[in-house]
Amino acid sequence: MQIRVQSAPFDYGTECAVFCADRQDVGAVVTFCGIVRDDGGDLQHMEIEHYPGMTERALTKIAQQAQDRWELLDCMIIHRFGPLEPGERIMMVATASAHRADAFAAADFLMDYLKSRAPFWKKENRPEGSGWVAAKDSDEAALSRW
Amino acid sequence: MQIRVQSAPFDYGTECAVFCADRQDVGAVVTFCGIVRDDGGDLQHMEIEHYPGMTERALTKIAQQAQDRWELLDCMIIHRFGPLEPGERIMMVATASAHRADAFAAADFLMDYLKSRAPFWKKENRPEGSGWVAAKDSDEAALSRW
Amino acid sequence: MKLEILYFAWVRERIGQPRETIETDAPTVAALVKELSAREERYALAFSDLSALRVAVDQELTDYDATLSDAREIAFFPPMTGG
Amino acid sequence: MKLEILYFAWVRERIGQPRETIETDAPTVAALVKELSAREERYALAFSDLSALRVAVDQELTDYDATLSDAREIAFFPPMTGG
Repeated sequence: MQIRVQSAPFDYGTECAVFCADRQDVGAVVTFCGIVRDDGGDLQHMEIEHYPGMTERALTKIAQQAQDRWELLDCMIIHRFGPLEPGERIMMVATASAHRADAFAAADFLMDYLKSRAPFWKKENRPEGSGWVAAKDSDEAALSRW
Repeated sequence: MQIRVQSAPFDYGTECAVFCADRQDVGAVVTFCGIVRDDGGDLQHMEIEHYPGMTERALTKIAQQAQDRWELLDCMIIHRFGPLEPGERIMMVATASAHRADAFAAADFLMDYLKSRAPFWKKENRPEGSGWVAAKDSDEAALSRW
Repeated sequence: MKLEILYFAWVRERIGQPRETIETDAPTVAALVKELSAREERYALAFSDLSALRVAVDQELTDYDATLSDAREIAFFPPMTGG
Repeated sequence: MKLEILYFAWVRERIGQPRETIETDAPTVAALVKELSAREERYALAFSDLSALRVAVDQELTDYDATLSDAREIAFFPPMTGG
């Protein structure tokens, strides 16, 4: 299990490759990558604030829940904070299992939980001003699936 | 949309990186990678047979169904055939969307359908002999989720 | 009519060849299976449990009731195991 | 007792500082919120809609009923938007 909270960029492709290298017990790997999306075409940059200390605790707890619940051989969460440009990778999760159903469910679960239960907040900067991204009711509702 | 059926190895990490490069409309990328798993510890190699012509048609149809059903900005399927060693990457799918729910559902759907509806057959070679991998009832049952 | 028949995986192994061209008047897949099974023991053996087989007509999955008019290529194989 | 209070995102902006150490006898989070709100307008404003806020005691999410005995660090912030 690997949890990384960092301001530095990470290389999604390299992380995917390393995550599933040299293992013969893994049959299925699922990865998710979140990217700074420029909805309106005028996003200048995004700023991600987090709660150092609690962030690592929350992510570790979420990853442990996933490992308790599904048959995972490995799982990884990387999440950035600080300023990010449109198109930059914000975060990724990866899960490895013998079977695809566990790898998919665990990755989906990790994403739902870290959306609403990991202490990150996003601020978008546009020419007309800056504003905090509001949490979506649908994200909170998604937790009831698990 | 990209469909590749090939005997040559592919580089999972590179494909992941290229798939989500230089896009500012994509918020979520999900990838799945299937790996030759050595259950019993004595798998010598796997041989994947396919039906040239029908394979490409079936994969294209499955990818189109995913695109009709979810809001995808892109999707990709790579599937190998021929001999593979334990630990080698058999296939991958990747989906890109503005939102994570669509990317996850579409990737999960692609995997369920190509498990049971794309004309591939796996033969395992072990010291005690070789045998065709039997389709699982659970794989057929998984289709009813969609 | 002339039909191209393809066999995959253990069906190919039981029949002993990957493909053959045959001349037939079978109106449906079921009739074709019956005709082939009557030919030789290896066909009868391969087609002994139809529920364990899948069939494609012109590269589209179908069932044993499927008509063969205009068909060019029929394939028989076990349930698929992709992914 | 001495408590470290942390504010994040727009709560931090409204309060005007990321953290502060206070001396309080508040037995619960709710009592602490009431005490802070009575202090100055900027606190009252930040805490005006508690349903829009989340609270963590010693880095664990909790609710306003949570007791503060043995607590060292209390954080207030909006609903999280990770991922």
